[in-house]
Amino acid sequence: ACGSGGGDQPASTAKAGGSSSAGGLIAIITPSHDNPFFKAEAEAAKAQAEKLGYQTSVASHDDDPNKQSELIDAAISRQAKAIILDNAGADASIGPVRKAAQGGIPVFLIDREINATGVAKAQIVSNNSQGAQLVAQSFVEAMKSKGNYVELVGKESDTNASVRSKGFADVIFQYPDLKPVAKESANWDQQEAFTKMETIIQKSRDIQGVIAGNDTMALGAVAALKAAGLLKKVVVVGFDGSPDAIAAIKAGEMHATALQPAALGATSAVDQADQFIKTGKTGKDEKQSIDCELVTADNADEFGVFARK
Amino acid sequence: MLRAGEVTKVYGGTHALKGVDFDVAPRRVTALFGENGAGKSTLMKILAGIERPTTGHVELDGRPVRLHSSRDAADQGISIIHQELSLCPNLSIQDNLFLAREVRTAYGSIDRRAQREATAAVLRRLEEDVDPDRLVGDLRLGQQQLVEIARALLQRARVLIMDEPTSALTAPEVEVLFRVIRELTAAGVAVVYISHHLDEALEIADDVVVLRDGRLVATARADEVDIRWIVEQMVGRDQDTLFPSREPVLGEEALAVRRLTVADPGVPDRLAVNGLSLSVRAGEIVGIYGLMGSGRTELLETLAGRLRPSSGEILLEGTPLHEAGIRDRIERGVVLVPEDRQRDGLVQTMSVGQNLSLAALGTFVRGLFVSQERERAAVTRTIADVTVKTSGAQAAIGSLSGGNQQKVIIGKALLTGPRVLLLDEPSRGVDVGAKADIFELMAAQARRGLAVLFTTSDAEEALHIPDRLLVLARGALVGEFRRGELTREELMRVSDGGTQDGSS
Amino acid sequence: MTATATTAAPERAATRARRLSLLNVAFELRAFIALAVLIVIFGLLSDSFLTVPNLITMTKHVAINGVIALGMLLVILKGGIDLSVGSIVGLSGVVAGELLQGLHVGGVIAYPPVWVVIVLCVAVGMAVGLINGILVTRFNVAPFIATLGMLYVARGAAMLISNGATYPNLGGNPALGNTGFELLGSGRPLGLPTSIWIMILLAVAAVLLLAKSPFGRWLYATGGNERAADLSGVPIRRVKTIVYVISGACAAVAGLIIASELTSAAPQAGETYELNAIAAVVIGGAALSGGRGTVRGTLVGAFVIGFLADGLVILGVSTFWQILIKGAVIILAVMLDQGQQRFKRRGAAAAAVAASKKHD
Amino acid sequence: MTATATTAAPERAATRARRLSLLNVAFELRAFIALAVLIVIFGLLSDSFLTVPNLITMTKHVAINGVIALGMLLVILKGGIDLSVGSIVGLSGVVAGELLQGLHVGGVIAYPPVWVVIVLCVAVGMAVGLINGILVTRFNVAPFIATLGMLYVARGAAMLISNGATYPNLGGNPALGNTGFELLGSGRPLGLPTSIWIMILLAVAAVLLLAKSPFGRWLYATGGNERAADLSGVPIRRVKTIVYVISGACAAVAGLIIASELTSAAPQAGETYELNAIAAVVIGGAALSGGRGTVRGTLVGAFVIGFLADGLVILGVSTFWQILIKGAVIILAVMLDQGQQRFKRRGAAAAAVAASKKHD
Ligand SMILES: Nc1ncnc2c1ncn2[C@@H]1O[C@H](COP(=O)(O)OP(=O)(O)OP(=O)(O)O)[C@@H](O)[C@H]1O
Ligand SMILES: Nc1ncnc2c1ncn2[C@@H]1O[C@H](COP(=O)(O)OP(=O)(O)OP(=O)(O)O)[C@@H](O)[C@H]1O
Ligand SMILES: [Mg+2]
Ligand SMILES: [Mg+2]
Repeated sequence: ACGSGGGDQPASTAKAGGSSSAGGLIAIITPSHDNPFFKAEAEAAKAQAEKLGYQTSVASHDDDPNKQSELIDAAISRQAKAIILDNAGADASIGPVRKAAQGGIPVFLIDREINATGVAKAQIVSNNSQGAQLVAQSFVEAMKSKGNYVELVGKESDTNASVRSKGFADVIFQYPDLKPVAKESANWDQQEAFTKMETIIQKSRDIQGVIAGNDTMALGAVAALKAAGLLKKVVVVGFDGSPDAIAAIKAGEMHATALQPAALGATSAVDQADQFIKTGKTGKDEKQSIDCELVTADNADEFGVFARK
Repeated sequence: MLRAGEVTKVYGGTHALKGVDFDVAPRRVTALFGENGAGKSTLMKILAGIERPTTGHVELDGRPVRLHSSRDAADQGISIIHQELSLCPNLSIQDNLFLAREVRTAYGSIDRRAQREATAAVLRRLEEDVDPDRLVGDLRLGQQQLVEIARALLQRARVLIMDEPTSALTAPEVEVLFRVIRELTAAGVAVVYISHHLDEALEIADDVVVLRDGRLVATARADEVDIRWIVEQMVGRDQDTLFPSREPVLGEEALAVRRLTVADPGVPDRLAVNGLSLSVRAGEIVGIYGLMGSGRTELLETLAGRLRPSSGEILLEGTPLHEAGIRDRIERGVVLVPEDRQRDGLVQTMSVGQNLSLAALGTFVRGLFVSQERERAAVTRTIADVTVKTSGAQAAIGSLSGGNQQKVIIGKALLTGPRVLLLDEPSRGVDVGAKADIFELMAAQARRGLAVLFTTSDAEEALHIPDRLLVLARGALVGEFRRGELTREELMRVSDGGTQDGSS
Repeated sequence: MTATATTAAPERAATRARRLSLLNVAFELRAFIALAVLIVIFGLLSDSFLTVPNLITMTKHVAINGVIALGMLLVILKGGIDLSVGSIVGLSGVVAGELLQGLHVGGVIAYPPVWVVIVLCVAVGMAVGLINGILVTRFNVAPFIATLGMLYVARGAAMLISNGATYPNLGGNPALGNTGFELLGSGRPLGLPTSIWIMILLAVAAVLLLAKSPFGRWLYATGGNERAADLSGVPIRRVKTIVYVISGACAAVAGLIIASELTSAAPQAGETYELNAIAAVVIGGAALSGGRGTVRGTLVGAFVIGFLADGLVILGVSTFWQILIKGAVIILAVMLDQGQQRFKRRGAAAAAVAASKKHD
Repeated sequence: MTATATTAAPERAATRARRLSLLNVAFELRAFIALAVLIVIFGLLSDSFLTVPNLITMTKHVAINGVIALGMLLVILKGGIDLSVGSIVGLSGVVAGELLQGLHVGGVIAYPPVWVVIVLCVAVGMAVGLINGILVTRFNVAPFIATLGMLYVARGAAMLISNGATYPNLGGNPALGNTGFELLGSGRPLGLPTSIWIMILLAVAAVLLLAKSPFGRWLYATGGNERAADLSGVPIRRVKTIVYVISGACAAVAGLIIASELTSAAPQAGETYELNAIAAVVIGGAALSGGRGTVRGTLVGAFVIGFLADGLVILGVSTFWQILIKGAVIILAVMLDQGQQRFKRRGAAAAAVAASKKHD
């Protein structure tokens, strides 16, 4: 089907699995296992796949597109029935996903989309933009539409970092009295967010809010604000809905976060993969977005690990 | 043909050459004599383009030349055999011989066959039958030195400088080299020959030049001079004053070695020390004479605890020492002044005082820390005792002359309060004054009841300094003599490996 | 002396020698053996490991590290180290991305053809290598520090050029005449992926360079005894500079392969690749002190690391164990190397003593 | 000889010597000067830089790298390198997290008090260091490789223990008697953050160790000339092992500080910290070849790196430029160092020639 001679694998054996009712391998590839979100996602997918009678293999690509590509190669080699993938870059992942498709293995993307359609069988992503706007709206309300705020951005080479940042901006932009004092990248990292926040506090203590691209960075900022004695006066919001963040919200240290239903997306992806393996169709559109939910002190009790209880 | 005019060379604070005029004539062997540090190698390095003179110039065929590198000099027909081996141990013989002058095929790759043939030919000429593809690192020292010589021969130079080419060679190998040198001079090559074996150098020389303290002090035709004259010119005084006479007062046996066998750490399938027994009494100075590679260094290093013996016993005042490490032995009173000052003796990054106190540091400790006063007192006392010429304990060790560096190392050993003092070639590379000081120090220590065991490559020293002389060949004891029992000629014969009883 | 012993007691000494040399060969081949052990274990534990397609795929993965490691080998042979290769991988990809997106030259956009892009990317890698080389040879900066600095500088440059973004769709546009870039990554001349061919090509070139050319001798000489090499007239500064340039070029090629396989280029590509390359070279028996190492060993080292990584994934071993096992394998491989050398020495010494005993 | 010259032509030689030594002092202080330049530039460009609270905060940030760098200094003085410190930082935090969460001992959960936790974490760091030391001294593995291996092994262990998860809420529980952990990070005895005190304390201890104790002298001797030290009875193996153990302990302390500041511990904490620590030591004038380096220099080096990073954040310089500038500063600092040494040598030679001229 392509100039490169049909991908890496003769696809016959992989396709043959379509008629059998169960069994076979589902490869689950996520960015890392040391982040609770990705971990929850991987575990939910694994649990669902095993429930449906598949073998699973779980691996992480550390946001390295080349490693992702190698993992996909490995899945092709092992003639996986499907790949559940949280990818390593909207552009960098198109090639590998196409390669899998050409190898006859359907790919179901979760959490992050890629900048191409018709390659993956499904792209089930939480609506980062919607979630960011949700959080930003709540942030604006808590700030009473005015004051100075700091934005902590994720890894600058990561698409989600820019999508969320843009979502924040779309809302905050409408309130001229909200003034950014600093916008720094903390690479999704707690320690780095802590250090940068401390430095920013030195630049100006007149800060009323912190809006962070993920919960890890938000919690780093919380620690810094706490140490500086500013936490009571500062509204901190994050993104992801990690258990730690929810605990912080309950403790009154954070104001809000957007919960990405990781488990839901992953389970749904496995269900669709099962459907596809059995029938050749997923029965759904390729692009599916799952809305994020706002978590604040009011509803924090209703949420568990990246899902409603 | 090649000429150095008014050449001066300064290294850091040392003045190695002071306005030297030196001529090399074709078809002749010019022997260059001088004490250690007289500037022989420095002069040769300047002629061979390795160093540039601080002032002065070099002329070739009457025209001034600027030699920018050894390569540059080689291209002009000047090649040199270095005093220190300068070979790559990880390359084969042929690779070393043709390094940076590879023979190439039409495709630009190395023409191994041509190189191998040329290598085999030159090795045959030196009567050394080794495979051209063997790694240089696997050869014994003498063979490495032959490789170094072979490399110079291959370059077909017009001027060939040999800086101590025979220090690791056996007598037959030296004969072969002399034959080759005669062939070369017959073919019109100019040869400069440097050696501390004066008789050997005089044998091959046509002209004699003597350097002292960076100055050219004498030139003569070889057939008009004798060794005595050369030594006088070199030393600047009568050599007999070098060796103080002494009457030893002997005590108990301090050190005993029984049937000691040590594998050579560098060349494992060879024994450096082979079933050797000896004993040294308190108050006695025992010398060990031997050719290079006879195993003196390994013997002393084994006694000091750096090398492990394969078998045999070492007893200090009757108690065995086998299991003790270097540290234990120092505490129990056995300490070594190593042969190679730079490599094994000094810590270049530390000051004179810190070097002096290093081995005895434990004795200055008060509580957790080194007591400054105790250390300073001991260091100051030692600097005076061993007569180190230095601006103070804080001076950088590198600022000292070779002889003074050697005294620092001896001082370091003495500070540990030893019972047995081991010195490996204590007089190598130090000037006459320092040499006399060092021998006087050894005698003083012996009078205080220490047992002194030292090695030397210098026959005169071997004959005059020790109360008892042991001669070593190939790791085994081949002779034992009291002072005055032996002549120079006998010593040479014995040390070449012929034992007294004639068996092997 | 051993020779004398052999004639004295020919049968026993000969057996002993044979046994020793057998063990020695086993040690020589330790990297091969490690690789073989890995292949056998993974082959037994998983059916899909020892299939031709999987072996090809794994080799393709090995190729990237292999290419970088070949450059690293030269630097290590010289007695240096190059920490900047990972960043050069990223930088090279970014430059390719930038060029394929078109150059703004005075209002118009020029689309250089793919071969020009490739040449320019390699040139960028060589330029970074040249800076490394100049820092090391002219300014006497320790290789570790010079290349550590360039690790940051090259990564920063990649980030700045790309503004942190990934270049998508490097496939090019037929209308613009700049297609074909993806062939580097996904082409399969004669049934093998291009990247494997590139590795083979570079390995052959490296073997020729090291074994046949004068430069190779100079390099080994410089690493073995720099002073001696200098005195022999080896242009050591040039040799030292060139190895960094070659290392930079190899890293740039690896960056191009990655960008081409993914048909996109990310500025953060190649992070920590320097460690994998160093590990491959060292597992392959090279000494960090210089002068010792072979192309064959380095490739085997790269295969050990690559097959280990892929094999563990196929077995479904958790990422965490993968990290730990990788570290352990690196240490074990080098311990084995040290063990071999000590063993050699001890064996020879024992033989010498035994031989002398017989004489007595 | 210079001394003789001074008496021969006292006035001119003296002026010359004075000028030379002044320049020399300027060079000696190059790290200080680099720091001063940074402070002045940032002070001019931003009002908030040169305020006491900001200086304290920045110093607090410096403290983490400073503590690691002190351990690294010892290893580098010995002529080694420790790449595993970053992973030890992560491992130490994870162990603290695990312990504070309670130990399952036969059905019951034991909550060790904070001091026990701290001691155990440091012990874990020391254990990793001990393995490094044993690999280097007993198995002759090159320090770079041994600690590279342990970089992976320790990181893998941290991941396995924590199962990749972050330990939250390390504040402890008054009911369980294990509170107080956060004081390490957020306490302020006498107005200064605890971490600064820890750095000062460790620095003082390091100065005493290096300048006053026999061990310090042994260490400098081992790094300066290992063979000479060995022959002088220095227990070089012990010295070499101990520096890795101390380095591991320092890294573990840094890990504890980070975990305490964040009151949470992540297994991936500390990645690439080894590079910052090495950079600090080297900027501070230490030689990677061993035997040369000071505590003062290392701290100044840590300050240069820390103030640079924070200053760039305060100025709002983009992350990408931050990376690039950091690399450039590392290279420049070391080039300056080399320049100094060359200059020293040249000065000495010139003085000797001048002196000899006067004599003739
Ligand atoms: N690279 C150098 N740096 C500093 N000083 C040096 C250097 N090379 C030689 N010297 C000094 O110059 C003087 C002359 O040394 P040179 O090597 O020429 O002596 P030599 O006559 O060859 O002695 P030997 O017989 O021991 O070989 C000595 O004092 C030596 O310490
Ligand atoms: N026949 C030989 N075969 C292999 N190696 C040799 C041989 N002779 C000497 N060597 C090497 O030369 C080195 C110097 O020899 P060694 O130290 O044993 O003798 P030495 O009597 O102390 O000589 P010197 O002190 O004059 O160098 C040894 O370490 C050894 O490796
Ligand atoms: Mg000489
Ligand atoms: Mg010797």
